[in-house]
Amino acid sequence: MRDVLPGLLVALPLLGAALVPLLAALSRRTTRVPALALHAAILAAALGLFGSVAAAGPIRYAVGGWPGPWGIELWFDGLSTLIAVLVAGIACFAAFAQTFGPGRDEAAPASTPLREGLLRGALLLLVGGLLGIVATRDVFNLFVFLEISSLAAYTLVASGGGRATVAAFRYLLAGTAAGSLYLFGVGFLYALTGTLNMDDLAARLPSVEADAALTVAVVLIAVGLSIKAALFPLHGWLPDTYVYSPTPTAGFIAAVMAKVSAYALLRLLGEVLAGTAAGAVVLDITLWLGVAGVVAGGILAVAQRAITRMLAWSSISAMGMILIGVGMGSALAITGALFHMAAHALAKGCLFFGAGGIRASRRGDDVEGWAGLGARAPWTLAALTVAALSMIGIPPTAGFFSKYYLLSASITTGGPAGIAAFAAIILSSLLATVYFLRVLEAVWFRTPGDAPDASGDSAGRQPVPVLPRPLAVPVVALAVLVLLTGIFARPFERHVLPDWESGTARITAEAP
Amino acid sequence: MTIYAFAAALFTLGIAGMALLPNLLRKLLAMNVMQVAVIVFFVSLAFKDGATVPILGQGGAPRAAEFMNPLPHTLMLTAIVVSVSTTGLALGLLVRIRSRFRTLNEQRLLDRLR
Amino acid sequence: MGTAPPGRPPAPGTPRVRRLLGAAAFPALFVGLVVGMTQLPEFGDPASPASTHLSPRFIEDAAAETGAANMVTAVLADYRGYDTLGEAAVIFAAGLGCLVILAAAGARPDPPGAGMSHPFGSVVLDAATRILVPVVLLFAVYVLIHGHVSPGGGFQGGVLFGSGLIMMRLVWGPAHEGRAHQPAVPAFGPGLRGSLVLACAGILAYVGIGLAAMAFGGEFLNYGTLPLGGDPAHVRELATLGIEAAVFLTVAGTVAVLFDTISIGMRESGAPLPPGDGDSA
Amino acid sequence: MTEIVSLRPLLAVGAGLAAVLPILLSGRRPALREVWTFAAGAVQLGAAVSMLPAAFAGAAHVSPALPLLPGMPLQFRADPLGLLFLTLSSILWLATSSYSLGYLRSLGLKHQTGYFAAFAAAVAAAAGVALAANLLTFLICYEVLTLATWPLVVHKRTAGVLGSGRSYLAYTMIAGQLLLGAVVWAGVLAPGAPFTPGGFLAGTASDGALRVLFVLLLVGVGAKAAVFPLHGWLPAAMVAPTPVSALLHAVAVVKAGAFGVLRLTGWVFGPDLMHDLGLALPLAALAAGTILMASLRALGEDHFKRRLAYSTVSQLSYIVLGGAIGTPLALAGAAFHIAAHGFLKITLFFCAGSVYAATGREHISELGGLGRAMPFTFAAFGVGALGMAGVPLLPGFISKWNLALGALDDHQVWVVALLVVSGLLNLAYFLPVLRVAVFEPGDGRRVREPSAWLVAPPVFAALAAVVLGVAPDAGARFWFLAESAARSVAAHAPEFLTGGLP
Amino acid sequence: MAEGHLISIGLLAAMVVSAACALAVKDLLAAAALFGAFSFLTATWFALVGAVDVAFTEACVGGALTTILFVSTAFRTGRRFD
Repeated sequence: MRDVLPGLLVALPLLGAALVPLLAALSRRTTRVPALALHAAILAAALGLFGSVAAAGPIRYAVGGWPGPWGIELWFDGLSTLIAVLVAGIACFAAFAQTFGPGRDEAAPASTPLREGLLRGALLLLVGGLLGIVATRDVFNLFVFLEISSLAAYTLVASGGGRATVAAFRYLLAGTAAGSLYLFGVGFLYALTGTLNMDDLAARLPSVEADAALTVAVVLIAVGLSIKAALFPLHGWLPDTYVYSPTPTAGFIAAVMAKVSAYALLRLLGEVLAGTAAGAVVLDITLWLGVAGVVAGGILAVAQRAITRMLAWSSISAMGMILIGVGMGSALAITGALFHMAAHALAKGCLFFGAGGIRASRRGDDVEGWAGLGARAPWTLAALTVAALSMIGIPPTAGFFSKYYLLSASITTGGPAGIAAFAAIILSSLLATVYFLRVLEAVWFRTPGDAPDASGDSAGRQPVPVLPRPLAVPVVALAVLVLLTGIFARPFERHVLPDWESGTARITAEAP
Repeated sequence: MTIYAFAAALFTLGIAGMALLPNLLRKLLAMNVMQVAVIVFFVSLAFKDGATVPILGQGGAPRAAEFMNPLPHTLMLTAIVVSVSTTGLALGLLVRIRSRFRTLNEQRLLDRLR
Repeated sequence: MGTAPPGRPPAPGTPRVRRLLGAAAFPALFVGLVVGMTQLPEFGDPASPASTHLSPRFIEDAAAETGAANMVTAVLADYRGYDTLGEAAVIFAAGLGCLVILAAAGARPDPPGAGMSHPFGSVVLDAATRILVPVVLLFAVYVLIHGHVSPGGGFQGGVLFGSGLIMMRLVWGPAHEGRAHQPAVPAFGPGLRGSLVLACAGILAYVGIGLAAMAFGGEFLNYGTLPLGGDPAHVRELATLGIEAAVFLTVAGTVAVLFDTISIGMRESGAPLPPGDGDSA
Repeated sequence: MTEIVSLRPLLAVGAGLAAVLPILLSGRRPALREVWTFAAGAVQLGAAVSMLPAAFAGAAHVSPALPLLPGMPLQFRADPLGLLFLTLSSILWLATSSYSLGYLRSLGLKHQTGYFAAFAAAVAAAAGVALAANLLTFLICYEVLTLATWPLVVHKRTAGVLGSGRSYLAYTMIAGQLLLGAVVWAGVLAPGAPFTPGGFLAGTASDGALRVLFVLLLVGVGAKAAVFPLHGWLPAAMVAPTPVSALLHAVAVVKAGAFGVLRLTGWVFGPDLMHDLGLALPLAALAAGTILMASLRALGEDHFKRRLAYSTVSQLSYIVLGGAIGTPLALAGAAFHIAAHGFLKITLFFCAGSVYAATGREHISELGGLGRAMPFTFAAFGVGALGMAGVPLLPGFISKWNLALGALDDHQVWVVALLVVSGLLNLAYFLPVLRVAVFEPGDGRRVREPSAWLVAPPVFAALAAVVLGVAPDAGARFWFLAESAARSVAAHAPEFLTGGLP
Repeated sequence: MAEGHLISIGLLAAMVVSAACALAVKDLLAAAALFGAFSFLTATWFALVGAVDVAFTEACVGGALTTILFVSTAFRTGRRFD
């Protein structure tokens, strides 16, 4: 299986992205079964790879049979397979929500089987793009898949109609600028080394003596990827995009989209470019920007009244947290960053599915509208509560453990940067306490006042469920995962860390 | 070097236009200019003095010095496709935005969204 | 949707702030880029890393290894065939996106006479087009097939083919089979649905060739393992033609989709909003 | 100390936790719901009692370690101090549960299912705090405790009550985050160190860094212990139903905080390191200040429960004081005060709750005539009040006596004076309650003792307090546990500190 | 190759000027036309430096397809920039 799974993992989503729209165009019947089957198959491939890498070590895979640096290589270690599992897993939930969920009544009443097929195709394309980024070992190939995922994401965002189209357009401008900056940086690297393969780059860069050119390259690449990763202050596209997207899309992109870019940043800055002087400086800057992002995101989240917007700002804070980990660069910090990616992806996916669904069931998007929901839908709201507690970092949820790792790393890092990171992480928890407990208080301890309530306004109508079942299933499942990830933190860390430790060892060995 | 600087100039022109122009369609034109700048940069990296187009003619075994570097050309074919794809999708979005909000002026659009 | 998501619209940067930002940032960007560029190898330097590290193999061994005289085609379709699959996916994504945003969103085709339906119609143009279009389409196929030995290939051929289709639409306009909730179906060439099918088929063919290579024991897209007979370079040449054709289909289909959706998929902008716009005023 | 790996610590912690879901699910059948509560309480008490013999023999039950973080497992250990706290909380949980039944029913309060579920979770968390074998486990239980008590505090759910709940959370969550930071820091300094009698941080970092760490840890646990100036939430939290206040004060939150301070001084830093860093005296002074300040505030407070709240602030600082002094007898006195204060304070709160349930009166000035109408309740109240003041033959005396002796070992004579003054202040603010109730005339309305559910628990708690005062080493042997805990810390303390231990 | 470079630089300068003009004009059709010119200049430069495939593609895409799409959009959204 080891020699088949890598190919399947990147091929299946693209296959599906064409197959599902084709079926929709030809048969005019619903395409839900093939789409879900494909997502399940992709997840199975990702899990298989994860297990295989855990059991027998990393996998290098030469696409087309051409070994690197001439051909394009894929590289699967604990890090990439973990992110792949995360992407594929949350994609399954998103597909579930998209298939059965409120995508239809939310976006366009005139939804046809063809349109649904197209949207399913776009989701598969998005998954394919993200998995491509995760898998690739080639900096140009990374750009191509970055653009695939971006275009698919613009499509999915814009399918919300109205304001969502504007948000998608702004996202498109930011994303394209990001892509071009990145590509320009890759051009510099290519001019300096003549190669595009990450391993080859890492080997050849230390002997490059053009410091200014290398700095420009590193900065261009870092800025480009930081825009996609919504690193403060390059986060401008994020809030509207998350808020106006249709719920299944919002849940998916809020969970994994920016994180995959952060992963790419980690790969490039932490592994490939870390041997350069500019790389080290940029990593430092990343750390400080991460600190700023954590604080600014948290404060702005407190200032929001709309829940989805609050969640979006909280994402900016969380991305800052991840980049703090990337910036610190120690094995412990990377573990924390990764763990935070996983914890935040699960929790934020859960929250966006939930908040979007509740918004769509006409209860509004502000805290007032959520008053007393706990009594009406205890299970779903309990799940959302678990996710919120994970965002705050209450044990034993996953968010607690990621914060623990990051705090440990910031203490071992020491110095002003370490102290700033430490303080920022603590502060972000406190801010998260403020903005999430406000919601939880309304949910559990307050009774609905004049909040718009669809089920109460006319006696004859069927009561509208707080959260439609197709969204409740992902919400509850993700909350369970948040808890399990927390409790089984240690095996997870043992699993992912070893090959990263060798990676960082190489970095420190090569550092001047 | 001078050649590269033109790529830098085009890139700056494009990205500045994206940020500063008030009309979304013009932003899109600027975006295209920016993308072309990157392509110009890459293609200039492929150029070798005294070499010819990277297509094998008649004759003996090819030597590396005789032909332009084909790799950047290949990459830029892909980049051009990316560029046109993005533009196409963006134009689709613009048509939609225009029909919904009656303007493509950024400031007016934001006013209408408020 | 009954309840618009509350919350503020995107925070606008005031023009003045932006101008100031621009005044400082963009010259800095330009200067930074140029300073970095001074350290790059000279333009045209045959000893630069880019010219000496990887490219010699692509130049010297491509013909023997892949059977393509055009090295760009060799790299594009074979050494970096995975990139090209991504490239096809990108343009496919654009087509998918425009369909989602414009055509399949419940919008109805323009009523006859509105928009760009018959903007250029005239007898001379009609006659010229009748001659020109077949030539363009044939040339597109030539570009596809000849990509091995001359400039061109699936992508360029696809764009030309798509341009031919666009030319027909420009001159003769689309015909409307105005079923409700049905995208416009032009009278000539594949309709919107047909174009979509073309594009999907292209991607499917590409991935299919890659997966077939896996079925015969190779890596994804390793054409050398395909049982097409002959020496490996020849097999690779044939498979390369296959994937060029796949790209051709994708691009031709998508170009038609893009044009159709952007130019005729929507009502004139002055018309009432299409139903189902997912937002309240 | 020999360690016995067993599941009993897990059983003690898990009993309450396991009861949460069944309680929530049997919301429509109150009888079944209460069966769950009592079953969990019995299981917890049984587990606690079953671990006592080992502790008497100088051994400790230890749960298997669940690896959570590098070198930091989730682990529970029933050492003497933890067992003391656990046994106390098990007994008082059962008492409070039966009292809650009567209280909630006589007042007809809503949301009873959520109440009992949160109650079970809070007690489980308190048990976890008691048995935590290392800082990480302690922190986890501590945070769960915070959240589990939130629904209890805001049980009435009016806007004002929710505001008080926010104030409660503000204090405890901020403290919790600082504690998290401090725990992480300690984890970096001494990876994976469990609570060690005599401390484990000596020599791991510079003095300045250790002082900062101490302050962080102290703020983290001190907020729950309501150490001045972090006590602001405690009077505000009096909006909770009375059994909740009783639980908060006698067992769960405040007591867990005081327990945490003791763990911090004895098992994380250790008395000798505290002395070396010059931290002992400032902490003792802080505790002394808290004792006096809270006593004075209690004097001026007419609201019955709030006066009890200030009394708690004052009394728990005895525990902090003992931890700060750090001599064996002082530590033993402080540890014993956990139990002593638990029985006494729960008696007082039960009495206040019974008065409220029977008459709806909340202020001391309204208590006229009730002494005769509710003789059992006020008899129990008298026992509690005198015990708090440190009258001999009641448990408060034992803890204060040993505190004083311990302070003298360290030549801190002022502590004795402080204890005397605060004892007098105790009398000054408790005896007026009795005076009003017994000697002032009532308003003429007829008042009777409430139901037996509300009378039996305070009487039981008062009797238990008397037993504890007369024979501190009987039954669960609280004195023995306190003393052996102190002895284990002292065994690692320098020579000059170990004198005076019998 | 000096004169080759000179031609190259001249073309590049023309590209920059045409791009700037395309971004500066207020009429959409004019902008699209100028953009088309920019694309053809670019394609010519590509051909000059030996990138025939890129030149071909740029001519197809930038000069034809993108310009057509821009013009189509102009018909739907109005000629004048607002």
